[in-house]
Amino acid sequence: MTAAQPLLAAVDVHAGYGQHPVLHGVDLAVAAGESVALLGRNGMGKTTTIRALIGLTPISGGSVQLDGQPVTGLPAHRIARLGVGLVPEGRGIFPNLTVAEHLAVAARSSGGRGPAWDRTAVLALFPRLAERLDHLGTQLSGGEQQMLAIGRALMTGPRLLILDEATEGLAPRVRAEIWSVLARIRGEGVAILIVDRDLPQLLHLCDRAAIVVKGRIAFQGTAAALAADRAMQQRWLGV
Amino acid sequence: MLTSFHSRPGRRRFLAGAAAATATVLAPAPFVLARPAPIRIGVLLPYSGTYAMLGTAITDGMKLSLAQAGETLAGRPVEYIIVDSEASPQQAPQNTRKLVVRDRVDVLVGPVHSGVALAMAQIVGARGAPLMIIPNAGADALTRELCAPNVFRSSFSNWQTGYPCGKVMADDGHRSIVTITWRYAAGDEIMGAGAEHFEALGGRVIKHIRVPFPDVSFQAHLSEIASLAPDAVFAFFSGGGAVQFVRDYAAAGLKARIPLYGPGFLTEGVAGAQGEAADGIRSTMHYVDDLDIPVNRRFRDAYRDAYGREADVFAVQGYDTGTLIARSATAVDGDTSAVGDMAAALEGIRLEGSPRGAWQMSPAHNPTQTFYLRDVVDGRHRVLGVAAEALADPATGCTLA
Amino acid sequence: MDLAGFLVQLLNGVQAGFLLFLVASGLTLVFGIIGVINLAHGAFYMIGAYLAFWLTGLTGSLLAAVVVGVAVLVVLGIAVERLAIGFLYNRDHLQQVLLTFGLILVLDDLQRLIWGSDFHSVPVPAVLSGAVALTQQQDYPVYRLFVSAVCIAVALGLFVLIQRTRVGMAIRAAASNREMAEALGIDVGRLFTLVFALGVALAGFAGMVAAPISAVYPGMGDRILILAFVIVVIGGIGSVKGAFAGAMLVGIADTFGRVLVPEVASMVMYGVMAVVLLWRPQGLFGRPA
Amino acid sequence: MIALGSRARAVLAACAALSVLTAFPWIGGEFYVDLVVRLMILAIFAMSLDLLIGYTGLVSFGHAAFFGIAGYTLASLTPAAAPANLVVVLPAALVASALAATVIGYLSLRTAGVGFIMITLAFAQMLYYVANESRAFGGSDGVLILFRPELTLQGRPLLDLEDPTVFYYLVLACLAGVLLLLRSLVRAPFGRVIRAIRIDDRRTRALGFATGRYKLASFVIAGTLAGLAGFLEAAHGGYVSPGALSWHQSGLVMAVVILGGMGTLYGPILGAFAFGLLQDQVQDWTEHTGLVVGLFVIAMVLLAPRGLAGLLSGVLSGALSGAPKTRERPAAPRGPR
Repeated sequence: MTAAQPLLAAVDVHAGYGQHPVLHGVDLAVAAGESVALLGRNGMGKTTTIRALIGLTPISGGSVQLDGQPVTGLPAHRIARLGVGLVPEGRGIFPNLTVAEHLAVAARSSGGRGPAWDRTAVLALFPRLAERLDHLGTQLSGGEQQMLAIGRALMTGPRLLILDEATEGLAPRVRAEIWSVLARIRGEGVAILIVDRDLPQLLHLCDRAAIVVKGRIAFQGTAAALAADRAMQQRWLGV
Repeated sequence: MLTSFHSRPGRRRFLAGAAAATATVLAPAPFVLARPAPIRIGVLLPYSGTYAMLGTAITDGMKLSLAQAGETLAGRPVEYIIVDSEASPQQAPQNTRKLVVRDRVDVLVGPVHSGVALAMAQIVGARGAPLMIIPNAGADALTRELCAPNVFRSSFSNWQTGYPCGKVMADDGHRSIVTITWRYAAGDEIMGAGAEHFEALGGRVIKHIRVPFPDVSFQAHLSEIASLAPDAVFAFFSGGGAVQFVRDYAAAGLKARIPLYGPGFLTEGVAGAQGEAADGIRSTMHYVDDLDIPVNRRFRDAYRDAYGREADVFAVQGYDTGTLIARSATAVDGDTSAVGDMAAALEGIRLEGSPRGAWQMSPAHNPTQTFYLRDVVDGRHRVLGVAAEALADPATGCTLA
Repeated sequence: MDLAGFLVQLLNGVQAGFLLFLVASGLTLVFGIIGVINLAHGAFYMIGAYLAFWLTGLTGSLLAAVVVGVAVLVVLGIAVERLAIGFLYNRDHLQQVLLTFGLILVLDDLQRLIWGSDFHSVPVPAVLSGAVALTQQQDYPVYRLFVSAVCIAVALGLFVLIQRTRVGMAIRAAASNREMAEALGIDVGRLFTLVFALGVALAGFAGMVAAPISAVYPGMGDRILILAFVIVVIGGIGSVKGAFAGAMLVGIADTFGRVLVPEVASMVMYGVMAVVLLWRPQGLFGRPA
Repeated sequence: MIALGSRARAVLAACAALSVLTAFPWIGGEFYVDLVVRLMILAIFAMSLDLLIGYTGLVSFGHAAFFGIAGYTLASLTPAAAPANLVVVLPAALVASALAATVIGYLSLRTAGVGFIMITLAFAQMLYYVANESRAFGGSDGVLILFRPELTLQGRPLLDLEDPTVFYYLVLACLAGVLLLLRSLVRAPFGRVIRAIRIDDRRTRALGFATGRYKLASFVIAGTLAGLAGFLEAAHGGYVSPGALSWHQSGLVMAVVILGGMGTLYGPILGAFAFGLLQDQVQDWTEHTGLVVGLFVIAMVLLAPRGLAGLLSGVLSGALSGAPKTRERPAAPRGPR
């Protein structure tokens, strides 16, 4: 579809929780530097797809490759170290770590694979965090937490940044800021896989889009094609 | 430690014995060497937990005695059925029944712990069988209120171990003492006997300090003793508590200022672990390692040869227990069903061959024995003299006498 | 009680508190960070004391014994975590309680197999064997003061490790949100093994340091385990700071309880714990659940 | 179909077990009858704790307190030279346990989770020290109960508990009674509420149930039944010591419940018999009981997380392929949140 060897390639991925299968064969590819929107109604398997890709939910069938290397079944921390950064649903801020510690604990040399982000670069991206370096995670506002979650993920030096509902519950002004930052990150050559409710913004940011329906990918194509197809949006996204 | 378990029979050996007995009955008589059924000795002693060392020494002493008797009693081989009492009173009734009811032992030996002993003696006393010999537990009641025709003790009563020490302290010129022990029956009985004797001789007890049993943090109490500044301290702890108390006492600088007295258990078996801190502590005891009499020297050599360890007072109590078993079984010519006759053979018996020196069984079934005054030099006990000759427990409340 | 007597007993209480903290800190770390209720903590304390006894006999030096002993305990801790505890992180706390209960039985028996049932003691190193005069009647053993110093050093070391190092940050991160830490590339499995081994080593280290001022005997870990639990709960589960406060409170309350109300002395610390829990169910330094 | 089949098999197994227990005094021999009495008492004790742990979700680490209190009540009400009257001492023991459970439960239930585990432990330890250090209660040596209580009505003896067979059937009747009582209890609306509390206390409260009262009721019932077990044990052994109140005892019964299978009533019974028999057997062939029993416990935790009941229900439903599925529960919150 895209490049000869995508950065991330999931083929026929099955996964679920306990005895409840959620994914029934997800195929998904993200090329280096590309940004992809992952869409779908609630409960269709977006978050599970993300968790399966990064190794947090065990995969019961199919395979995942990073750079052509199989990573299926690898523990999450190994996959993370191969250059995948996560901004999870709910932000996952550590209440007992300060802002500075969040950045420090995530920092690792990316081995030259992804763009190198250091504390200075991240704080330049989010000047507000620079004023809050000694605050604990619990002392931050929602927007600041979201910025920290993104900044923290960048500190791992990712080639692929995965964001799950990164603008949810935020004030419009903060949202706008996040979207603009995401655009800048994209500009640095980081691939992005993003789940969000804001379809116009997504279609604006992303090259391509994929729609998850009942644990399968029902559509995968360019953002422009999805933007043009009102009927499909209506059918699978309810917009 | 493991050596003592090499001959641990358990149920398998018991079954083997039973099989042999059956074979004797079934096989055509002329072709079989008569192998009489073994005399079963049920042993309920601790082999794990705090008192494990005592249980092992008692068992070894008893086995040595019976081995010297030729491993047979009136022609019947000896078989041990050993149960670990874990020194846990809770299991005592169950374990006792196991030996008495299921295994039908001919003689019951045990235990170390007084609480266990009270439970055992009650069961065995009420049944009137089998013959029971207590090789250690010192609870006064065992040979007082709870005394029973078929229950004997080969060790001591708590009262006996404390009483002579009162006189020793008075004789040494002390006018005031502080007593310290665990808050439990043995502590009360031993300290009570010694303190009463001391007061009767004109001394004054400034304070009775009681430490929660079996707690071993003494520092606060040592500071208290230092402020009270008595002439002497009368202390009873045993095992790990004794090790730590004596060492802490010395480390707090009290040893040089206030002499320490106690029943023998304060240093017995633990003087090595106590090291220099034990030097000079005076105690009264019914046995001393270095007791210079021929029976003791022979006993200690034999024990060392058999087990590769030095004997201690518990080994002696075990040894005397073995002797009592042998005497009672021989007296009934191996017919251990005659419990009354076995007991009668032990009434007033005098054990000339005891390593602790000759002693006599009192009417209440407790040894009437000599208590020695000793101190510790370089980790060894030294006999200083006799603290009380032929001391008998008052046996208050015993209906046997 | 006169002032001198009071101050001496206060010193006793604080000194006891320091040693208790050493034991409790390992328990609270394991408890708070990897969520494991380790009933075998006291058994590891006992193993430490026996190692001190055994290795001091072999090497003639308590210092050497502690160095080798800590290494042995770390290996033991890693083994136990890898072979057993590690499988239980996602299970009910009760399963951990039961498993570590089984571990107590096994360790107690192993101790008996290896070292027998004798009481032992470890000599106080010659350099530390003296006493300093406090009052005319009172001396204070130098080794007890030394133990306090060691405990303070360990407390500071733990504080630096947890609060100031990158490993400490990773530990705190993993403790509050394991999956997120994993997603940041932190090998939480290995970190938890490390924390468990650290807890075991701390318990054993406490046993080693305490060995010269306490006899070494079977079952010595039982009482210390319950004490450590009381301290951890008073201080707030998972809080090292809380463990310190709890240990001091228990050490001092216990010491004065013995002298002032000897009849109920052993209940004093449980009373303190009950009062603290009823007033602040989460403990002194715990965060409300 | 399969469900019905397994149900029938379960009923069959229960009937078989009951008939073996009923006939046992004729086939068992004096010693084993004695042993089974002890196992049945342990089973009653374990079932009572299961009501707390398995059904209400309250992990009490001080359950031995009520077990011991009943024993001490019997000891102090038994005259020195004659048996006590069962009609008096049994209710007295149960009331003493119930009262203690009310007070301890009321105070302890102000905490939750690990705090609850520890505060129940604290109360039990306090009682342990009362018994351990008071001369009136025999201190660490414990108290002897020289006579088992007897059931007399207007001076006429009805039941002679000194007779091992009579005592056996009394204990068996208590076991069956407790089983039926708890079974109807957990199936009644009360049972549904406490199970809801176990899953989510806050939501149950939001539904309008005074969960505090339900928890206290459950705690008192469990404490009273533990008292029944403690009473029987003391009467059986003729002896009660601080050990009956100790944390070892609380730990042991907790191990029995978990080993047997929490949240099932027959699990604790299985656990009691398995644990007790194992201990008894191992004691016969090695002095290293702890090593064997400990390894068994560890293996059970790792391999059979739902306990013996889980294994057995696997057998009964014929689903032996693969290990029984672990009941997934969300990992408990750890660390400060």
